[in-house]
Amino acid sequence: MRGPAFVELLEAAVPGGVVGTNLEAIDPWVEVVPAAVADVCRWLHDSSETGFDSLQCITAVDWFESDPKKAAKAGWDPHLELVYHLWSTRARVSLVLKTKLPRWKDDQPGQPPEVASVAGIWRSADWHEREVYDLSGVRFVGHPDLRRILCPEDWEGFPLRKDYEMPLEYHGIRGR
Amino acid sequence: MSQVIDDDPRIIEFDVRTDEMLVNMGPQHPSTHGVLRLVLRTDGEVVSEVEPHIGYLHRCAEKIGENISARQFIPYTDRMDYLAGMNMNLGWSLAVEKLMRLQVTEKARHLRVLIAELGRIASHLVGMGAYGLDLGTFSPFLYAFREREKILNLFEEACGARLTYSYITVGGLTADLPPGWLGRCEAFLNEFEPIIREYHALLTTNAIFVKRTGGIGVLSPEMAINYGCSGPVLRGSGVDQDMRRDGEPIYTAMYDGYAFEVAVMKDGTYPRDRAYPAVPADAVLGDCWHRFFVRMLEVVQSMELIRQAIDRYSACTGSLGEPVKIAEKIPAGDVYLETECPKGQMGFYLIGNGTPKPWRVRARSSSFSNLSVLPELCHGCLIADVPAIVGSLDIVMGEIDR
Amino acid sequence: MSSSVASLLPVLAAAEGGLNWQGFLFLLFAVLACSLAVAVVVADNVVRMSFYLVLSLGSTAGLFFLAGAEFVGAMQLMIYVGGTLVLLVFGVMLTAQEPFVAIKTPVRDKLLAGLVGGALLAVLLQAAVSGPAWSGSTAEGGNAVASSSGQPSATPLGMALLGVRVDGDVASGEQSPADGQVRSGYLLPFEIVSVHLLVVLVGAAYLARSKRRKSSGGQGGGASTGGMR
Amino acid sequence: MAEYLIQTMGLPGWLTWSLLAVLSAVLILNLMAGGALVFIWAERKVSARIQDRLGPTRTGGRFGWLQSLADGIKLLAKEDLMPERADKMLFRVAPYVSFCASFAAFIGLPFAFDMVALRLNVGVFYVVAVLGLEVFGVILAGYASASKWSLFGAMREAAQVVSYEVPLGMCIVVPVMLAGTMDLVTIAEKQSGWFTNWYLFHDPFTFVVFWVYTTCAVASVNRAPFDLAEAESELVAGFHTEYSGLRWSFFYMAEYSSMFLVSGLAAILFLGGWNGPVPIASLLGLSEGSGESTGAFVRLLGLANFLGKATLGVLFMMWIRWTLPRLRIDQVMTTCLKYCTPIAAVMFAGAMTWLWVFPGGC
Amino acid sequence: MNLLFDPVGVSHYLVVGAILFTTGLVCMVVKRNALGVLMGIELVLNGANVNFVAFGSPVLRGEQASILGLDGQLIALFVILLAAAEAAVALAITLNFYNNYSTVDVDRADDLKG
Repeated sequence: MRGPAFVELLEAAVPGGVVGTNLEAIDPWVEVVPAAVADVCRWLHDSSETGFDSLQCITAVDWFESDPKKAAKAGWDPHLELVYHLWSTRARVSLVLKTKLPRWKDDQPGQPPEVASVAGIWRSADWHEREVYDLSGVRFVGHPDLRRILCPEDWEGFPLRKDYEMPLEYHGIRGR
Repeated sequence: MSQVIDDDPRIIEFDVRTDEMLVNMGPQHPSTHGVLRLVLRTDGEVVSEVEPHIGYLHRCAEKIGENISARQFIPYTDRMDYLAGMNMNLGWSLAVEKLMRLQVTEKARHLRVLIAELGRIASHLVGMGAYGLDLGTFSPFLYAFREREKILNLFEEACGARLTYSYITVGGLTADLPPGWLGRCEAFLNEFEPIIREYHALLTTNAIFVKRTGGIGVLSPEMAINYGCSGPVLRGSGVDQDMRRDGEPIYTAMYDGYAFEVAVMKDGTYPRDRAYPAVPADAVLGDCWHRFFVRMLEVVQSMELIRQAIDRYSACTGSLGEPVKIAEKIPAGDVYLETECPKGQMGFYLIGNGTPKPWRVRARSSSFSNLSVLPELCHGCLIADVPAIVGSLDIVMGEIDR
Repeated sequence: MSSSVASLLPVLAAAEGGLNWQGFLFLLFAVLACSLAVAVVVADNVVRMSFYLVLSLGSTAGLFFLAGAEFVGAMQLMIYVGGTLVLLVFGVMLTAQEPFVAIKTPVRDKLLAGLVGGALLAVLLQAAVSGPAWSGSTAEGGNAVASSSGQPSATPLGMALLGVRVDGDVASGEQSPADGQVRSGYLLPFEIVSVHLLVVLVGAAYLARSKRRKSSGGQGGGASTGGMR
Repeated sequence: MAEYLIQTMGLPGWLTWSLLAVLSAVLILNLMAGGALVFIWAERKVSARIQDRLGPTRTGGRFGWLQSLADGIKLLAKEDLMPERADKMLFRVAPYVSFCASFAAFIGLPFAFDMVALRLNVGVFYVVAVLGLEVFGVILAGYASASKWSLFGAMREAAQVVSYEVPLGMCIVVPVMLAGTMDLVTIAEKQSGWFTNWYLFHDPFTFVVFWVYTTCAVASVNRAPFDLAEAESELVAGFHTEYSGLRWSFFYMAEYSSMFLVSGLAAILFLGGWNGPVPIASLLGLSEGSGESTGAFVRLLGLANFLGKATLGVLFMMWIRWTLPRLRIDQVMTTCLKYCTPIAAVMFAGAMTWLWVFPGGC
Repeated sequence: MNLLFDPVGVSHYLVVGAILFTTGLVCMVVKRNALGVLMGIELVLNGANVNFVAFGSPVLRGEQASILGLDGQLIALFVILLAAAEAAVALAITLNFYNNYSTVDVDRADDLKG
């Protein structure tokens, strides 16, 4: 079930959802559009052929280069990438799902981009999405309780963004 | 009187209208294993809701990882699960090696197995001892630490550190074993083997222990998988999964040729049911007792693996190989690798971009997912069960908060 | 030296043979019992009230010991102080929320109650003091406990509860046990009290049950563990 | 002794009585404080040996026997903290209530023949009744601390102690019934002679009753595995969470004194009191009444016997504490109501029947 | 007679009993908290008990005590037992009241008022 056949199956299940694949990478991955994340995940979880019953990890990667010279050579536009690592306990195979989000919603800095939550599909997504929201600033729509998890609740900014700057002062504690 | 759980005989029916109370368990509390804070909503002794608050030990490990080279990140992995630093070193090293398509020598491979399994024993000993502490018995804790000290002595001889080893590293290990080490290791194993029976007498088969853990915090296999639980927590629920056998090739290749049975209940029995205590009648698959027992069996399993590794390692003639340079460039691309750490599956995700520094480092912590199931397990339990359940998950806050 | 102490305490100095230790203990316990009883009335906080009440009842138990009623004293400690008040404190805890811990009484009511109480007290004291000489031979009062410690005091009580009066012949001297109409045992009251206690336990457990919940029946319940005593 | 003082020294009666009262009080107080120090030291050493450790080794010589004194001095010097929202008066008073209850119970406990502060007709009843008052201090402490953990501990203690008094009382009634008196001195005297005269070996029922008594006694003084009121892994420190320094040490002393008290009670009720397993004194032809010095010797022997037995009981409790995990509150109540109480009741009936079938003993 | 200068006798006990009784009565009247009323009842019963014990005490009354014999102590015992029972029932009623009204203020228990 690995390889192109699986991608075809996925494309058939969620038409227009898959926008790119890389099957030659060390960890082959499938890229889906943000709007289809929930549908794809639901299918991956429920479908008996795949049965990815466990979500191991959600990672947000901030593709952003603050140095304009390097940014010109980077070969990508600034964006935010969500990486889902799925695992099937029955078939004992893993799957990497990626989706690209804008860095800020409507290009307004400070406004986290939005994507559908998968906490209803895998309960493990609950805390992982909270962590991604906390550290990288992605708003998961439909999450039951989207709060900061590691940082204090009144913390400002998203520390794992590449352009994040430590606050000068937090409740009287020097930051920098 | 928030909810009535009819079928649970432990819940005393309330005759008096009482008021709910919010109680803070932690971050300074004797049995929350560090700085975990649990907000309990209780009605008398009955807990209706538990909300974990984490982050008190957040040290920005992932952000730091983006600013140092891959090999420099090794000491930071030590400080995640500080009770099993060796296994964390191994997980990160393998992930970087996977990205660099590096293969360590045969001798380094067996030494890694040897060290990692010793680390597993050391971690499970803490888990076991601290669990006794959670249930109010102090002595097993010291018995466990007495044996752990011996392992730490061995580690100290091998790498000079007792807690944060940075021994296993990208491309191999920082040093070979000192002369005579293998003999001492074997001597330790021989000493340790009969002591396990003491642990079983003090805890596993102790009537009060069974009463306190049997049937408490039952985690169904479906729920365990859904919550992303792993390690003994997952296997305690009867899910047959062990990354050492089911993981990615680069990790399973390490255990190639080793004989071991995954410690999980199959058809109502554990692989070692004959030699070790039978499952008591009070215990239900997926409860605290099973999680604890799986850990105890894994200790035995690890001892066997260590014995095999000692044989293989001493049979190796080649060199240990050299670790990569501190500022070795890592290729572009992204890899994710999960290894079977004592607490569960520890995943490292790393993105390289051709410079020595990774573009992104992500640590998928097993305790993080294991802890997230806590509110589910503590539904309607008694206050005294909360430490029992938290202890059976065997969490380490350093790994959860990173 | 003795005279200086004695002059400070005229009550005790008056007793024959210098300071009477029993008198001293009586005074101590009596003052404690009364002042703490007053404290119960004065206190606003329910828990404090119950604390004062415990001490007051404990001091009364001390008075019982002094009067030679050791069994009653121990019983007072056990049941009253140990049992009833723990029950009471349970009640306080179960019902004590911030606004209810202290429910204030209007000063007017307090004054009125004080007046009425004072009048009653005056009448009672008058009756207590001006009554006939209650005591038979005051000379023996001095070393009371010492004299009574020879024979067990609990045995006659126990026998009486079983319907046998061992003190009958002591009381009526030459009266033969045959015309025991004067003194009968306490078997019937004892049984009545036993059954009463049982009924009360069941009743209390029943009353305290919450009736709003659909009951699955069978289980006894939490409050009855407190009432089980 | 009082007569002796009055007649030979010519002291006035009131002075004699006060002197004697103060003397007994001081003796008991010292026994409590000193006993607590010794037992705390013993607890540290015993637990250390059980756990493959050494325990205190430096303070006061090789065996660290001054350790608890050093701890006491540290506690004296500690800052005395009181939560802001605490009920200040009750918070201050609570430790003394516990301590006084423990102290008052000692008044009725005989240590050897005639070595009792106040010989009461209802000694056993009195001791148990007063010991039960200790719980009141704990409840007050839990309430007054204004801490939820303390309140939990107090409520647990109240429920537990009040419940365990029932089987405890039933167990105590059995030797009382055998002796036909509630006077502790008489009960102990009736068990003189060889150890087979002890009520423990009187009949099979009393043997069982002794173990039920042991269970209930451990529970009623809040020792592991029944130490739910202070369950450190659940309730931080239970009812004394907010206490520090001297006040805390009063709770501690009360705990160790009541341990000694219930052990002493067990020794008197079941283990022959001050009568040793072998009647050395009577084999030698000595008795309490024979002469000034031999009488004193016999009494001292009895004292040693009694203290030895009570200390063994305390050590037994320590052994249990460092071996077993803690029970849960519902299991504690189950143990009491479903096991101890019925067993005690049946054994009581059994002992009664035995007495009826074998009136003269077997 | 002079209470202060007599050795302790029945009258002394009667005085204590009177004071306890009166305070208990005042407590019952004054307290609006149902538990306070309960405590007042306990005090009243206790004051009565003091009298019973005093009249039946061989220590205080010498040979006169045999007129009452053990009756004083026995009645005191029954009073203690019944007080315990009474406390249990009263507490149950209070708890029941609290369950329904969320207060223990006796002035609020006026549902039967016409």
